[in-house]
Amino acid sequence: MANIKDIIARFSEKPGGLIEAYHALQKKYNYIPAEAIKEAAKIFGVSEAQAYGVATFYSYLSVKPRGKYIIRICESAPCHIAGADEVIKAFESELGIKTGETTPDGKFTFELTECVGQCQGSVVVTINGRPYLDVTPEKVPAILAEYS
Amino acid sequence: MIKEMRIVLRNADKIDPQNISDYIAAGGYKALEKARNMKPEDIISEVKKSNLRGRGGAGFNAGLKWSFVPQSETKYVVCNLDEGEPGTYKDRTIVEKDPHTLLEGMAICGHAIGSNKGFIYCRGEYPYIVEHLNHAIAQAKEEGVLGEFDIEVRMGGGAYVCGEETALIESIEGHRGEPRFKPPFPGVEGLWQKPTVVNNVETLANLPEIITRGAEWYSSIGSSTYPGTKVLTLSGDIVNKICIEVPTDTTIREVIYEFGGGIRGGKKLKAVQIGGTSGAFIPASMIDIPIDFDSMRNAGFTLGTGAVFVMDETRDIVDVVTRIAKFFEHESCGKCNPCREGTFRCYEIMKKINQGRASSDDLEKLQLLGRVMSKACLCGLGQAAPGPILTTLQHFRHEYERKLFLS
Amino acid sequence: MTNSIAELEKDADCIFLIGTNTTENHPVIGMKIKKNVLYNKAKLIVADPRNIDLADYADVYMQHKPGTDVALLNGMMNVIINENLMDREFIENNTEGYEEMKQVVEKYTPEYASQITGVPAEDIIKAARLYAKADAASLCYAMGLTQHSTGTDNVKSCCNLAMLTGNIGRPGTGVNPLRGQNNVQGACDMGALPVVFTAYQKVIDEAPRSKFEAAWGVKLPDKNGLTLTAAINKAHEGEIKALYVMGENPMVSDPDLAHVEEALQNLEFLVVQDIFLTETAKFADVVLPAASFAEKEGTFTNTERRVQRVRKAVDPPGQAREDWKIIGDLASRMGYPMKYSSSEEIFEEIRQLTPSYAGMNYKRLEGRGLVWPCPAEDHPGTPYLHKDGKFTRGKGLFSPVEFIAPAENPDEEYPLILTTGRSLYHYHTGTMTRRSAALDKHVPENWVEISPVLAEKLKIADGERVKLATRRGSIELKALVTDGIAENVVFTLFHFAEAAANTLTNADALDPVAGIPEYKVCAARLEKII
Amino acid sequence: MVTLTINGREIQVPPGTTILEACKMNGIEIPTLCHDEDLRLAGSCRMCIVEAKGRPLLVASCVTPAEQGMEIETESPAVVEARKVILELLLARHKLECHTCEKNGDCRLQDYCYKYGVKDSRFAEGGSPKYPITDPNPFIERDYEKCIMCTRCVRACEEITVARAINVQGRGHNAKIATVFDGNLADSPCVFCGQCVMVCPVGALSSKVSAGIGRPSDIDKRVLTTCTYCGTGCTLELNVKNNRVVGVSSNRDEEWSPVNKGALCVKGRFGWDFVNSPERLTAPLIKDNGEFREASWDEALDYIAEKLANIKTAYGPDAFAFFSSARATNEENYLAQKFTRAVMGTNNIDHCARL
Repeated sequence: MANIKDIIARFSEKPGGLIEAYHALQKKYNYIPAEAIKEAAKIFGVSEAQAYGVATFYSYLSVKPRGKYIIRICESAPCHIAGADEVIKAFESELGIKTGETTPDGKFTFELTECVGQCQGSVVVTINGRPYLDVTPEKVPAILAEYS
Repeated sequence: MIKEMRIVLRNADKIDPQNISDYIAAGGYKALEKARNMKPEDIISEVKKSNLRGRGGAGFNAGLKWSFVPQSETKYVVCNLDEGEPGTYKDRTIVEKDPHTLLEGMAICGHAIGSNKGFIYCRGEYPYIVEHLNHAIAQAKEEGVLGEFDIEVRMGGGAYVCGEETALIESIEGHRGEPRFKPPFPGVEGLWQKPTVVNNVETLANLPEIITRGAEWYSSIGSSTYPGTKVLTLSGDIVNKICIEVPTDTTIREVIYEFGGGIRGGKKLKAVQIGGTSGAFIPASMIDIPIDFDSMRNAGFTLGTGAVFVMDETRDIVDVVTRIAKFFEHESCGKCNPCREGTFRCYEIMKKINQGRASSDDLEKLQLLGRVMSKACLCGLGQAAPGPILTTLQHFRHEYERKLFLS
Repeated sequence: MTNSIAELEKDADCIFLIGTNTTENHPVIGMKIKKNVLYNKAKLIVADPRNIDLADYADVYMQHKPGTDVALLNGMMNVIINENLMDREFIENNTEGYEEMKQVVEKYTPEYASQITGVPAEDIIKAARLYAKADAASLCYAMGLTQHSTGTDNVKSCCNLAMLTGNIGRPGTGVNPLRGQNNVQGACDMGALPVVFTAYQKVIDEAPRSKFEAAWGVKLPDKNGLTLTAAINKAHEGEIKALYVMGENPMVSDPDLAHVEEALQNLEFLVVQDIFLTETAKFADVVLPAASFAEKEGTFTNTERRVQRVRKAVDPPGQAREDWKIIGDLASRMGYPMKYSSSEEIFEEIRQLTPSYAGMNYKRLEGRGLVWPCPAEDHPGTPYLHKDGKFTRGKGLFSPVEFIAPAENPDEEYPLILTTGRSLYHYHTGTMTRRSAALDKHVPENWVEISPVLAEKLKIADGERVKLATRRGSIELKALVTDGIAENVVFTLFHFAEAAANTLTNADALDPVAGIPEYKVCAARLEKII
Repeated sequence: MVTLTINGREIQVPPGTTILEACKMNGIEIPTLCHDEDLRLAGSCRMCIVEAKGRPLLVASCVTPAEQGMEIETESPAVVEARKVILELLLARHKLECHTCEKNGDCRLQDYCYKYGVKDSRFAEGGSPKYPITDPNPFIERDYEKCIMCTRCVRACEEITVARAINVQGRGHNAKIATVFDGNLADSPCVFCGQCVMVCPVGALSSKVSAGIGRPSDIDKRVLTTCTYCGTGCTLELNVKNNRVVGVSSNRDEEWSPVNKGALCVKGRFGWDFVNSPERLTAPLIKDNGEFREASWDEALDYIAEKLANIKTAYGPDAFAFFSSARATNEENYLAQKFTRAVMGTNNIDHCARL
């Protein structure tokens, strides 16, 4: 808790720094813990309901615990026609989970995302923000192996 | 062979973007110095004269936009780097390859409107760009080139709608990224209710060269009503998936076949979607239009962000549009009724058509819904969301009809 | 209130709340204060032994020891005088007695006040500066300030502070008691007090008395009567033989209930007129069924002195009757005809005898009502009093007030300070709210609030049933462990007859002037139930 | 003054007037769902859209200032088409159980569907989000399957009550009104004032205390009166059906609700049913041998008159005391002191001012 408070307090002087604080929290916890929402509301002088409303608005913010590595696959139109569906299936079968789920060991969370702005290399996958380009089903095991 | 013309990307791949001295050695920050010796109103009139028009999609004269900013103790310059349109990666490329051009452009804008605080709103998908920019800002501060002008980078959280300027402002303020109604426009009442100029990366990155070389030079490039260059990003079934900068009188055909190297696998072009995922689907027969704002609009299309998404003859238009409908369903902020419910129902009906469960009534419903959304939604997202549906219903109706009652 | 409620929402740029848990006890006023603080950036100072909801919104929150209000207020005035933040012009032109007051306040340095109150000196200084520097500072208080053996002194100190800084007689300023009951203002205005007729015309003064004698056609008593608490004592002693209780429930609301019960038992004759068979009614010889507010016409006067209409919506149940009809009937049977055909007719009589209501009639009261004083039919009413610093007596009088400790202080046997109050979800003795299904379901029982430190010390868990005892008696109730209260203070509600806080409170400690009981401080002990 | 044309009529309004206000001033009705005069503007329901000549988009009249020379059509084919589609879209997610709905007959969605002849939604096939009713609080029913996301409740909670208990959770079609972590109101800063119920234009929020006994549309009358609880003096309306109080609503006009402008607290809005309590006293009671028995008024009052007269004679007037009440009216308090002074001859009258 002290830690959560410290992280949020770093942004307390920044007007509107709530979202920045959430990013910083996610960097450490991979999600925004419940007590962090309450603490952030207090520090930024907004209601808890509002702090929660903000946290649930943005796709990249999560109020539910997630894995250590967040794998996101783009399925916007350019990646879609480049075969995103097949890559999704490959990840699902490698990880043994569906999109939106976290592996039982808490290591990976697999999410769908919209365009991440790397359309020169569709299909695009990001793992904790790091992009992988021109991903094909065949490349999936090797990508995951980097995190084993 | 036509060539690129690089204004905003003039330093790309020529300098080390991590090193401010490279930028300075290439003549960087001279324009800012020049601007500082000009009266703010002279800068505004120069930019107005250059006819630089917003590169984010709205195409509004940048100088004119600045001239509406009223007197106020506090004003802000906000750079929109929330490049969320699928198929678009131009702003990332500009910043990745030459961050200081943007910083310099922002400082020029700041001087022109009398603001000493700028924000760059960078989309959450680009965390590395945030670091890259912070590095550049730190260097610029160390060099003292920005003077009193302070720039802060804020990162978005994964919301396409935050590309809309008022939603972006809400997000910087730490709120849900829901668009505001206009008026008041941000120029009058923006960030924290203060006058705020919101410009796209590409718009701001044009400024140093405009100040250096003058409005006359700039306005003579490309199309007469939308002069200068446009940075385009090529994606989809195209040989070269690259980022290019070309004069605005370049045609779509030239972009695809000269720069893009044509369609992959020697296939034929079926359609090209320009301007991002809300853009129109342009059939192969109509690609001789120049990529300037007005020519596109006159043909019933939009230039948007300059994404060029190419689909070959084998692509299933209905399937792609269904995917696009899902995008809008996912990205609608939910504030206004026609968008929140409309994007959801559009996707429902598109799915139904795509799965062969639909009848011609459903096409009528789509048409009606699209027509209302494009007129009644609160912000550009909802107004533009039915664009792909309406244009494909117009130009590719047969593909829809082929899928009716197939099951 | 000297000023109006609406001013708290917009005109006041500093609000000082002392002894009022406004959001629970005057919720709609609390909303307005919150709005002003949150959206208009008005400054907020809160002084309360409990960390009430509004303390979270305060620029300065002072958790003073119960019963140390005078020391706190004197401390603030000391700062204001020493830092030269007072309104010299106002003091000069509109007040008297400044020097005498100043002399007393001199020794209440922030450090000295801090010793007594337990509030850090720097907070007292900060609060003093905020209040004094504001353009328009409003001071609000409620029973947290008045229900002390020094209640009158506490109020005088508030007046001193307001006059010292010229915060009176303008919009957004004033000394504003937030009155706890819908028509407590009206009951006072109407002379339901032992010393005055309507509009505070003294019964011992010849002129008003003869006016009323002429109007009512009888000779009237010329000495002051007994206050409610004194009357209970006199009943206890056997001097009061008959008591008529209309819509009151002393068996829950009065201090030291064992004492009240003995007093009621001691009466020869007790009439209770109410809408329910209250705890008090059970002791009655005759119980009369009355109409509720929904079943009658009339007027209420709210805390800002606004007289507003009460309108009949439904018929009273069974044979129940409006209070005015019952009293009228009884008076007539006792040989004094009171034949009123409507409440309006009574109101017409009232305005003849009540200068501050003289300009009102039912027609004028439609809509917005009227705020007294309203001396004539063309008078618009008076939203705030003492305009331009003009006081009823001419000049405002500073009262030198010394701090006097509460009557009963913690000792070895009873080491805690017990203070009492209300919940948002209940009202007074619970006669109405405990019979409102939703309210009673939401808050069905009493609790005692204790600090985590005390809980730890006594090994009491949150929610555990405990025994709360004072020299008067004890009750069993649930413990609620909360950060919002000081270590040696406990708080409980007085709505619940089955765990009645007033079994515990002290009936011997009354304010010498107002006769108000010291509900807010007595010595108590908390025990685990084994 | 700004001159504009609305539906062919030339109209003058002060600068800064919105088109909606201009219409209202001139008796032109515009449907609105999210608009509330006391709350900050949202501009989000889009029901109030009108056509402004020369503008490609329909403009939301509630947030668009009237401009010189504007030509407005409020019921043009494009406007009507858009409103109908919006209503259909809302109907598609709105649980249609009007027959048991507390707001039946007092529902904006119903009114506008009626007005525009929207019987059914063509967009409902895809289903709608399911939000079971689970909040156990005894005051406010929260049925989000009826919610149309106008956010008036959120704004009322923030701006009138300043409890700030609720906000919008999630986004897009999944957006929903929620407390922090979408929990129960009792676990939030909610103070159950019911301002949210007051502003809800549909049946998403309603009073559990009035449920099943008196919906707004079939009550006989609303009687404006002053609250019986604390000293604030809020105005409220007692809803009466068959000579029974069945609910409380509020009048939001400052001219009629000067203190609270319709705002109430939990006691005022939800604490009225004591009036109907079976425990109410309905007949005079006289204690005989320690037991109460019912008596007639004549018997009871004569008995009291006799006893009081005897005590006065035996012990003098000061052996009597009267406790009056801060719950009684001014008129009653006046009579109480008059009775005490003029009939009993003592000043021993007081009430609970100090308690």
